[in-house]
Amino acid sequence: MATAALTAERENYLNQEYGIKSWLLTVDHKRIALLYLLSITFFFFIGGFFALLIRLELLTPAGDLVQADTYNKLFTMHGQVMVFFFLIPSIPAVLGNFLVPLMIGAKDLAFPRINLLSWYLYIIAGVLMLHCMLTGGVDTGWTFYTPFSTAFSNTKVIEAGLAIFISGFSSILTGLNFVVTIHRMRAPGMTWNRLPLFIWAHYATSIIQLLGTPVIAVTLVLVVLERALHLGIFDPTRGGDPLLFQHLFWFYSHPAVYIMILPAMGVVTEIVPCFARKRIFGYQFVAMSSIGIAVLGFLVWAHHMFVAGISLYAALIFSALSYLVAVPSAIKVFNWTATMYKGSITFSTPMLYAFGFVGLFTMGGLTGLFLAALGIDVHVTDTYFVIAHFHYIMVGGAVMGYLGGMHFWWPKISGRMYPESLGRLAALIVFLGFNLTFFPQFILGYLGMPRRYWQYPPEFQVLNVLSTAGSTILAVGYLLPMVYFLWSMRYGKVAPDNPWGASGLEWMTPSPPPTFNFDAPPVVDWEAYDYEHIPAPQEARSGG
Amino acid sequence: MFDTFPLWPARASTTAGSVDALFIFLVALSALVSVAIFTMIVVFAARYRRRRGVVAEPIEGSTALEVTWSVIPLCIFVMIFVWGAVIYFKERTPPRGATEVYVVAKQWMWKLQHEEGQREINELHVPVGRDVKMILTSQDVIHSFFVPAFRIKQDVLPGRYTTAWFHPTKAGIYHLFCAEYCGSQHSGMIGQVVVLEPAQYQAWLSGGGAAGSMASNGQNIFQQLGCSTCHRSDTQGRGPNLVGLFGKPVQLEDGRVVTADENYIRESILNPGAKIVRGFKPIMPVFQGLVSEEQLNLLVAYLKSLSPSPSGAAGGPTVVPSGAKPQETKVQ
Amino acid sequence: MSEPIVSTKTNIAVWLTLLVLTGVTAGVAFVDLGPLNTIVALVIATFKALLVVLIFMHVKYTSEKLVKVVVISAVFFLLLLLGLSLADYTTRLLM
Amino acid sequence: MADSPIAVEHHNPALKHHFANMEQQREASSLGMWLFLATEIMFFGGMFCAYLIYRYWYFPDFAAASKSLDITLGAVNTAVLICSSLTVVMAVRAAQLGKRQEQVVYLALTLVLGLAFLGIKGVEWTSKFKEHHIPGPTFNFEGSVPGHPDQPVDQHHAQLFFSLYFAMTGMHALHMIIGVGIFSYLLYHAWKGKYTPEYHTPLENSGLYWHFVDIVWIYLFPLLYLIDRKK
Ligand code: HEA
Ligand code: HEA
Ligand code: HEC
Ligand code: CUA
Ligand SMILES: [Cu+2]
Repeated sequence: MATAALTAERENYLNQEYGIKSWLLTVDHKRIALLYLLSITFFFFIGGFFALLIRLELLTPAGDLVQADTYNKLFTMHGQVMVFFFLIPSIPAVLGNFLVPLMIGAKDLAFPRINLLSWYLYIIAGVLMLHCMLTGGVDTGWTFYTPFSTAFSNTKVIEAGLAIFISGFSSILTGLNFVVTIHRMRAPGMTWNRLPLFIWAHYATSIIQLLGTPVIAVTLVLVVLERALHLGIFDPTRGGDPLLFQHLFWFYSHPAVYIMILPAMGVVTEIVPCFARKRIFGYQFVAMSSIGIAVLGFLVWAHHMFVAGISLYAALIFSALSYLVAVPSAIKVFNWTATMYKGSITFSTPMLYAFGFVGLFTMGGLTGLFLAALGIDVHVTDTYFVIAHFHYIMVGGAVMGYLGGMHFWWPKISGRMYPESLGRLAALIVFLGFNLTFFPQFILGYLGMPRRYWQYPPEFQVLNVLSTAGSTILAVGYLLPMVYFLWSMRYGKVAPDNPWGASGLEWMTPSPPPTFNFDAPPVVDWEAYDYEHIPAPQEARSGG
Repeated sequence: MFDTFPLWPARASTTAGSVDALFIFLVALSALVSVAIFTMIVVFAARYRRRRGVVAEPIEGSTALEVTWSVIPLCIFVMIFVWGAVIYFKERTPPRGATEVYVVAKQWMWKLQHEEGQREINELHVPVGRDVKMILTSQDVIHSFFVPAFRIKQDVLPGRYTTAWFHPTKAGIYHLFCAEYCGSQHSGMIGQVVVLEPAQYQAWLSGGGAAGSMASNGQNIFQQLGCSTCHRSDTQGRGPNLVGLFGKPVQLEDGRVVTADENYIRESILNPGAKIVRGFKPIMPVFQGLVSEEQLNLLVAYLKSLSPSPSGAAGGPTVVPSGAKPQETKVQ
Repeated sequence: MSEPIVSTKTNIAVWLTLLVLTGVTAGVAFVDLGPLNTIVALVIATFKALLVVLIFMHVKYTSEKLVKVVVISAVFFLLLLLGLSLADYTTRLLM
Repeated sequence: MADSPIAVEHHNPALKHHFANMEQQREASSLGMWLFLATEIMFFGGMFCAYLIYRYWYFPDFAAASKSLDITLGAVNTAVLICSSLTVVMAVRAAQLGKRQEQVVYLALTLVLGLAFLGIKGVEWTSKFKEHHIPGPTFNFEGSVPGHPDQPVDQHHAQLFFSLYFAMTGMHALHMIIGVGIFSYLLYHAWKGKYTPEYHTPLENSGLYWHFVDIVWIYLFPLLYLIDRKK
């Protein structure tokens, strides 16, 4: 029996101590990662639940399932929960937390207690958000546009604003911890050019978290103050400019989309070489493109405001700059593709997710180019075209990347294998369900269906029905991994230390790793993605 | 196409054609790029799938390739940018002499008034083949004026004017949506744009009970509010002569020069202290709170009518015959 | 340990300079320099800030380049925020 | 403890398990502090952005409102903060040299100066309150635009100035209050002799924080108090 093996198990971070306290007061980055895993999964399903209600309401043109006000709260809280409580913390706080020290050969993050603090901040923010939802919710859209949010909405704007403010600090602290750790805690021999690209991606992400998040924090403070005290800062009737809010909001929230996508790109950059058994093509270009995206990402924010009433000249500048940031993304896509050339490829679950990521991210990114084109954006902004664009990147891209990473590192995290065939099935369901849900929305958008619409003209119904149908398939695809991951924790095959024959220090520790990761600090004298010298695993033979 | 299952929006303005052209180009380009990438992935995946005894070939990378696949996309991007910018530039610069429609948005309805005086709610009648410029403002939150068939959209902001224009090419009834989230009934803030053949439009115009053009109504308000006591058409008034003001540069007391556009006039009325005209004392009272958005629009329309407009017939009456004090409306 | 110890003399000198510059800032505000007033005030403030950063905060002495990079990039991103926002505000009336 | 040789390094009780040595630990926390300050720059940056834009739009009204601030109190407060920066520097120096007494004295001075700053700020705010310069329903600003005696100040624009004034000085004061808390903690531990030439990272990092708050004020003073004093 599988459990018999457990008793003989080595000491590791999971079984070293038991009891609630040993988890809630832990400073071990791996345990904190699991705390995050639980919490973000919870919020993902809440956000997903809202999404399903949205889709059900949109099944018919009339507003029939829920009230208009309820609908407005649904998409607002769907967006806020998914963005601030799921996707932004997802890969960094779970996989990043778990892997950054392991990958660079450190015993822990530089500031373990701050790491725990950042989880607690997240939880405080999350509880506040839940409280806000349960006591009436908020209906401003996730973007909090003024003066609606400051002077007109009569929902719990202040509470939601504070929740996001606090979660912002959680995000800042995670980023700060990563940057310091990556700079200061690398094992001897782990030079910048030997870092796994996952680390580079997290480094870039952290830069954005550090420099962008404070701006949304202060902006939300101003919104809260304005709402409570009527300062006039965003209020046109008192001389303020509502567009100023939009500038400040997007100064963070555009770079924030790269907080969401860069880590997923990092995951894919680990998966593709492993299952092609090759060094990544163009290591330095991939590394630098992460930094490039992070920096250039700060230059484009007003592309969300092309019809908002900004000056014509500013619009031209921001449109042009938006195209710059697409170049490093292109570099990544081409390098992933080139890595497969003359490889030795297997189609394990993580690789399937990686394929899905590359395909869907490319489509999402290409439609970003449509939006950045001024003339087109005027027509499609605030329509379902935008909704489809960002779900392609955030759900098709980032969530796929996250799931791929979860499968890839699950053996390391849990010490168990997940059922491979179910894994592949789920990946396929997610891919199909996803496209059915969101592809019709591109057409809807170009036809002119505005977003945040509770009811819509009847000619849009067919496409909406398709979309709703897709979302139920998607739900199955997301529930499945959750079920079999849980199942595998007890019944899964015991995982070897390096089931994929992957490169990287994390695979040189036992599965699951011991509390202090490495007995002796490792000394690195090999290059990253050294697949020439790592034997491929026998059992993971091609699933063809 | 199919009324129940359309795949392409109606194309009913001059802008629509140019937007569609770029859109189709982008769809084709994206299809090309994604098909190329997906084919490569699929071919590599099949061709290089794991086989016994065959190991992957170590390849480090290639700077030449990297440069190629950065520079070529960049060139394409620049092209898309320029193309998109050209369209946008046209969308944002209303042609001279366009018929003007003033739009006031509020939660959750559209109030429109034609230069000629007709008022409409959630409905806009326009003739085929004429440039129509909209001057938009909101009474409360941000809304957005969106007509998919024309491919135009413009946010409507409280506290200032934004403008948009279109040139309808096909008679028909088209959706008017509010595209910026504005509260409970955001999705109910819809209406229609009715594009009529010129003859029908004339019939509609004469059928509607317009009580005088906007400019003449504006002139009445100009009298009622006492503006005319200071602003006279000679140089005797305590305030500047407003005849011919619109569209001209104005020298300000603090040295700046601004163009007298709609927003300037709006600000000058609501908040005269913000920009003082050179050579005048800041004695003009603040009208913020004393005039409604609609009255403000009338005043703006009136002041604009005092400037020679190149539009001729379409521009509406420049000389307003009605009302008292003929000397006030004397225009060169 | 590599960390620098700054002499008391330097510290006092910096302190005095800062105090004097505060006086100068306040004084110069009463002199009419036209639009230059703002610029002078900001230049002095920046000079004072530099003194504090370089000497009080030891950035001048640290062998660590990284700290300098952090400071410079933070200021750079701040200027991006201010500059690109103003790019909108200063050109709105041109239309 | 005061004369600990280098060999003690490995047993230094302040060394956390996951660091290899004190040097690494010190460098990590110093970098951490600098990164935190970078986030602080952006945090204040959001407000500076709002300030700059409205100042550009409503310059005359901002100038008038700025004139109503007490330049003497502002300048004195700037000086107070600069002095406190000096005492912080000297406290760190005392720790580097292992002089406990001096450390305590300088830290205490810092606290006094910090509290003095807050006190003066309090006086200023109180008078603003009395003058009805607090944004809200009772706000009322009388006066005319500098250089244009018969142009009255726009109430809304003046109120915007004071909104930003209170937001910025308020946020700055909040940082000062936190700083005072931190320095009380430091004072206590310095008293206990915790900070030695080998280990005084908390003192050093708190010093960085204090200087940063000082720098913010160095900008706030001319921007808020000295917009246009010449007329
Ligand atoms: C993870 C999230 C994420 C990511 C990575 C992106 C990436 C991009 N986004 Fe997206 N975007 C969002 C999330 C994201 N976006 C969200 C949430 C919104 C809406 C917010 C709201 O209003 O609620 C939004 C909205 C949005 C808008 C505003 C739309 C509107 O409201 O009017 C614009 C406009 O420019 C835009 C552009 C782009 C561009 C140019 C990229 C680029 O970075 C994409 C670059 C990638 C590629 C281009 C693909 C790969 C490249 C190649 C394969 C090269 C070959 C190609 C050629 C040669 C043509 N996005
Ligand atoms: C990371 C971000 C993220 C993610 C993952 C998603 C995921 C999904 N989103 Fe969301 N979405 C946003 C971010 C995201 N979205 C944002 C930012 C907005 C804009 C909000 C705004 O306008 O302000 C938006 C808006 C938005 C809209 C537009 C609403 C409108 O404008 O009127 C729609 C409509 O179809 C939609 C659908 C979906 C669907 C079907 C999914 C699916 O992928 C979800 C799939 C997941 C599940 C289905 C969960 C499965 C769980 C169960 C089945 C269990 C049930 C649970 C319980 C009983 C507790 N989203
Ligand atoms: C008490 C006298 C007075 C009254 C009443 C008055 N104005 Fe004025 N107005 C002035 C003066 C003086 C100026 C120039 C100084 C300034 O810019 O404020 C001016 C400026 C203007 C300007 C800008 C003119 C330019 O040349 O740039 C406009 C437009 C204007 N007024 C419209 C109106 C309207 C509309 C009304 C009535 C609703 C009105 N005014 C009522 C005195 C007055
Ligand atoms: Cu009005 Cu939406
Ligand atoms: Cu963006």
